[in-house]
Amino acid sequence: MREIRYREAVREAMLEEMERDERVFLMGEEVGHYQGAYKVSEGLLARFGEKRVIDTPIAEAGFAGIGVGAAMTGLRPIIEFMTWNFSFVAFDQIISNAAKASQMSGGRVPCPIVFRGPNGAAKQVASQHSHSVDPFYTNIPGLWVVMPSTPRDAKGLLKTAIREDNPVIFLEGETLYNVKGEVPDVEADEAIPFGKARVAREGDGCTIVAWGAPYYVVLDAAERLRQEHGLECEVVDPRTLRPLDIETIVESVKKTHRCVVVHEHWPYGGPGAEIVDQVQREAFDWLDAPIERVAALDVPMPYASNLETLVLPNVDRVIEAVKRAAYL
Amino acid sequence: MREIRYREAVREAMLEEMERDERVFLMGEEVGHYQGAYKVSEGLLARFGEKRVIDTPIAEAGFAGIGVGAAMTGLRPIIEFMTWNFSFVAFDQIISNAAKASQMSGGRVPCPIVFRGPNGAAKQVASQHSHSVDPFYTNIPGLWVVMPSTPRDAKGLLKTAIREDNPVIFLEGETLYNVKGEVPDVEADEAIPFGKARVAREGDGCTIVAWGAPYYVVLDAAERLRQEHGLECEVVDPRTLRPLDIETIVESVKKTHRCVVVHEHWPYGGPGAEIVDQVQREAFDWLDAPIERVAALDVPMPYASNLETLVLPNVDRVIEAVKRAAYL
Amino acid sequence: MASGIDELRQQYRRMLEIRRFEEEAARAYAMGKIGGFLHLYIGQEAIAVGVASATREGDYFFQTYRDHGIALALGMTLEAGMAELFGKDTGCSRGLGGSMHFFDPEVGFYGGWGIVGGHVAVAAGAAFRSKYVGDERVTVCFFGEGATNIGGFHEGLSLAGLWKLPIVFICENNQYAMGTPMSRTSPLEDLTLKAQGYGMVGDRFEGHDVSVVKDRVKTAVDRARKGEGPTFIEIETYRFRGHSMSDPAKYRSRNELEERKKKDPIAIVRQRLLEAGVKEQALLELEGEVDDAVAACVKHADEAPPAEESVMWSSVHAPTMAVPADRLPRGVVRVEEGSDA
Amino acid sequence: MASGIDELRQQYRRMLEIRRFEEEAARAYAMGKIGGFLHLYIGQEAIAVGVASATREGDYFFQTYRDHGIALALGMTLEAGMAELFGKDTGCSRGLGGSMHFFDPEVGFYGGWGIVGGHVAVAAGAAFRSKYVGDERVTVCFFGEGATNIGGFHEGLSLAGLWKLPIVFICENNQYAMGTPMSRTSPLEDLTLKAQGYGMVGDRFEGHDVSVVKDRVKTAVDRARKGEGPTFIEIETYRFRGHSMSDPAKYRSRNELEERKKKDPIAIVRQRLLEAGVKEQALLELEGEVDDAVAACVKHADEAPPAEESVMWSSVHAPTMAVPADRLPRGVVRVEEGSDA
Ligand SMILES: Cc1ncc(C[n+]2csc(CCOP(=O)(O)OP(=O)(O)O)c2C)c(N)n1
Ligand SMILES: Cc1ncc(C[n+]2csc(CCOP(=O)(O)OP(=O)(O)O)c2C)c(N)n1
Ligand SMILES: [Mg+2]
Ligand SMILES: [Mg+2]
Repeated sequence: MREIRYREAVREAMLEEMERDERVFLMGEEVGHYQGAYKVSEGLLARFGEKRVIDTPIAEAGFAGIGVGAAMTGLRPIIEFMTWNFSFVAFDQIISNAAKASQMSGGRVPCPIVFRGPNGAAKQVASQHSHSVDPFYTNIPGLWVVMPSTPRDAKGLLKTAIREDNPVIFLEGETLYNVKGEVPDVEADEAIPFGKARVAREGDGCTIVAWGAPYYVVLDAAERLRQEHGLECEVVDPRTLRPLDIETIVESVKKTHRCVVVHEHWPYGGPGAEIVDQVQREAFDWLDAPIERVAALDVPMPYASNLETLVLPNVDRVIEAVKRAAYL
Repeated sequence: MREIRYREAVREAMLEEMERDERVFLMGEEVGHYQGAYKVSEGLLARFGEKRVIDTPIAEAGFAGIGVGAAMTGLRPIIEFMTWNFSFVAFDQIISNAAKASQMSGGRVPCPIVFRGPNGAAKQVASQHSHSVDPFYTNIPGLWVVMPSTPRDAKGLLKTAIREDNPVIFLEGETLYNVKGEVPDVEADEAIPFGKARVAREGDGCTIVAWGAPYYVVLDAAERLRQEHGLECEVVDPRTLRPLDIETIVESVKKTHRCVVVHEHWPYGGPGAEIVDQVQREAFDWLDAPIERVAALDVPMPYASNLETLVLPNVDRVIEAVKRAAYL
Repeated sequence: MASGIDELRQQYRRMLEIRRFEEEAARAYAMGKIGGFLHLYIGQEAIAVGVASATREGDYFFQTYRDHGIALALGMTLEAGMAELFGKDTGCSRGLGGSMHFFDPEVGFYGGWGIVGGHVAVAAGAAFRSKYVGDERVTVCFFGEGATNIGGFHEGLSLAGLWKLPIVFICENNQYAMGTPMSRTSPLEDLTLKAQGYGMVGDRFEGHDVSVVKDRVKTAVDRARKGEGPTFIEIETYRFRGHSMSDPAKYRSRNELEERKKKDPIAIVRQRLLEAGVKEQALLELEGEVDDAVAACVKHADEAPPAEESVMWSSVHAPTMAVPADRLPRGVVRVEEGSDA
Repeated sequence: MASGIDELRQQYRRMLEIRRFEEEAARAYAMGKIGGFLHLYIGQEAIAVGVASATREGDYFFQTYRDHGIALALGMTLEAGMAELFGKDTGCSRGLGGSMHFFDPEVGFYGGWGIVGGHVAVAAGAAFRSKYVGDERVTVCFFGEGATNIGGFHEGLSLAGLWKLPIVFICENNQYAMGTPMSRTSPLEDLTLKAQGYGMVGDRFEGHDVSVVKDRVKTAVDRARKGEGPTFIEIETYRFRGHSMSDPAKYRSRNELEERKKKDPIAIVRQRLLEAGVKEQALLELEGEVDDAVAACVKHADEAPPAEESVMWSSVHAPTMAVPADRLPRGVVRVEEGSDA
């Protein structure tokens, strides 16, 4: 296997799927001539031309809607939001149109579309540009919601997303684009199925569920917990938040008897709370301690670096939560 | 005390607060000449004139934004969404502007605004018009989210909302407008504080948390559970979902050792899951059974009446859930 | 489409079908057989039928919640329409959509949308597809005059104008948005003043004469088909009923309504047929056939099986054809030029 | 504002302050003292300062993320600005807003907004307030040419045009939206063609001459103040730097940039001062003062205490004055005409 960056993994998935299926196109702000605000679409314009790599005006609701209409009539759009913060002006297109087209037509008009872009806080981009949108989109039936943490997952899940006949919300980690990791060769054409969590680290001391940027915080915390407390944590990455592979999480909790959920989105509700809800029900008799959560602090993201650091989940907070869960 | 309808309670709150404070105005589609799509603002135009009761074009993001700007510069707008379904085209105004103005200005520019309107399914209005928006707005720090179940709460909480110096999401039950209930006389000027749940029915058999239309389903179910199973349920209505009075809920659970959360919003995440999350942590050692949830089924709302009935929480589903929780 | 008198007769039949269909729907609503919102098109039929006459098979159509007229004009069956209103499994959206969400891709009808302005860009997306695959399909997107202030309208028209998409935007200006006359929502009287702001051609005319509608719309459709870009058309019209069944329409005078009813598009076309020499008797026969057909569709709707729970579940997500790579043929899927994609 | 040569000298000082402030900010960014996005206004200074000259105390101003220029032009202190960029407690938004979210209500500056089009209706809301309380404040709302396709722009202008709000919309057309020239995002060259679609007056001119900006904007401001409604102004300009610090601006040629720099608004006003008889020496002195002031603000920012955690928490919700009824004076709060509300 090769080592490539998360950014390249996303790009490869688009490139391969666009080669495989002419109905697939990429549309968004600065995706073409500028090569993507985060350089994720580098080279795609040169490869596929302006017909299939389409720079748009700043009109998210408009081009999201164009995507929905194109999908309903047989194309397979990939709609890039420069960041997911900008999806809020297109929120209605996603919830009222993309998510509903298939069902409200009695199944007659499917809507195979991928909305993708970076999610979560970057570095000091302040309150309007630091949203984790997972809680909004996971609530909505009719959508799949994917958030890959590693390059391999990014590529394999995006390929599946593009082949899906339904709207997919594909959340990339804004701070993960430079992460390197092993990814199978192009020939392998790996498409990772939705609804299968990945156990990133095995252990019997405590289950930690995490995705996105906090996934790496958790891996560090798990290592420190082993070194400093001899506690072996099992780290589960759901990979797709909807459908959610609760079985794998519950299985792990039945082994460890403890569970901590770590995520970047705000604490109230969202997949963080949903996982707790399901685990307490499915693994009630196995739980030795309340399930803990580590989230962004419950404030709009401040600009100042010292405060941003406080707001985001960090290793210390994860360790504390695990210690509470494990009665350490 | 008098008996009035929920609709009139909302109207009275607006009327009294508009009389009390000239900075308060009402703006929205059909709120004036048409007297409100649900007749909630009946008579207000005649009483206050076109200056303060303002019919708008269909431009939710526009008039929500006008409200935000007016609030930032000293007025106290009440912005009506004809239904909360239409808030999705104004989602960005609420999350990026209203919720952030105070904090991102370092506290220099508060934003005292109320967004209100009917929430949840009506009767057969199908998928685009049947949303329960609680999960979206409760996630967002900077907002308060209120959903009154009774006329008295509707009036008292709306008065507090209008006096609040911060953005308030005020969710009225679309099917509750005709509900009658006791409301204190006008002279009492009752303003119900945020963050205080109401225990609607006492009991020691099982705690049921519910708000909005399902609140009444739960009251019926509780009665049947008493009659059919001799189980006395304690029904807690949070009244404000953000801030959430978790103390009152936890106290109840510590007494009953069982908990069921019933809500109309879709199952994934939201206040439903959030309440479970907090209760399992705060009352872990008191819980004798997993916490159950009853929600709308996880589908866009179908039009056909037979299916809509299936989708919405009903008495039977509540009773089943309580029986599971109470090992009956 | 047939030409001359034959075409007119066909148009008359279609308009009448729509009118009678909706009259029956209103009756069924009063009887509780139809629920939710029901927005009638009565008074505006010349537009739907004129547009259907100006377009051809394969074209795409998008409408608001006031969608019975265009769906039937395009040839959707009365049965599929009425069964949908009754929430039945044989409905055009299998009872899941209801009045606001008619869908019938077989006649090119892509809904039936409930959020004001929400479908405008979606329609532009269908037009985008035509350009992408290089076929000659044209898209027609309808909306009310009340929709012209909302962002969705602006973004849809902006993108269509920029990319010269093959689409015709038809603003059915029926004077009111729910209870609000346009004078309270726009400083303009002529909405086509907006067209040049989108780099688009504008056209504006009255919509009670089906032949006029056909001709004027055809010009725009031809322009779109030739790749010369979109047109923004404002058609003046009037709805004879309230906004929806719950609206008594007190905001307008009896007089105004009576005045407008003098331009009933159905009466106009009937008169023209008579003047062209069609016999009263022939028209009565045609009208009887329409009555029978509408009665039959009500009967069908009454007797059809209710919407199915299994469909409610299975239609949330389309059954995907995307399967993991190891089970996929590695071939490349190609879009045929001009194909259905 | 002073008139004639004095005014010009003041304008020069302001423009230079803005320029030097941002040059220092760019330097501090490179040193890691400033983070996140930093969008420089360099090249566009004549607009902010011209607008400030055309308005008066009490007026309201709303800008995008490219907001340093107007905030400083209105008289916000260099210290408050630089400390904000450094994320310090003495910053104009107490370090919580950063470059994109400057706020200083004391000089009428209401942000500093990051979502394209998102602040347009918010600005209209401030203008709505003026109309509501009946005072004569005018609101000025800035945005880029890239914002004219988005729904927020449309809805803000639609409502302002309909209600004749006292507001001036200023589109700073600096030719690019990030890397995209307007030719790829609009079929129009003249954006004021959109004005009539909103029932609004349009105006369009080049923005490198601060005096021209002042005069033309003043006409629109006066119109608004007299209750004659809003104006849509397009001002042609150019940004000399990339979109933000991370943008090398490869999408334009060196030549184009050099050509545009010949119209540097600061050089132009300096030249005019010299021509009007101001001594080179006097200008050098003024420039030295500006340098010192900017150096001082950097020093201040460096030394100021960091943003406070307590403010991060306490500012999420304003401390409400709404308390339960029993603890409230029952009197009615009245809005004084023309008051601060
Ligand atoms: C975004 C949004 N806001 C409000 C509504 C409620 N609503 C439904 S129809 C309507 C009036 C629309 O009027 P117009 O566009 O003129 O179309 P008409 O009904 O006259 O055909 C309104 C306000 C909605 N469906 N969507
Ligand atoms: C809704 C939204 N979409 C995308 C962005 C990302 N973005 C920030 S600035 C910008 C370009 C804006 O260009 P223009 O309006 O011309 O203003 P300028 O930066 O040139 O001053 C874009 C696309 C955003 N902030 N908001
Ligand atoms: Mg209308
Ligand atoms: Mg620009």
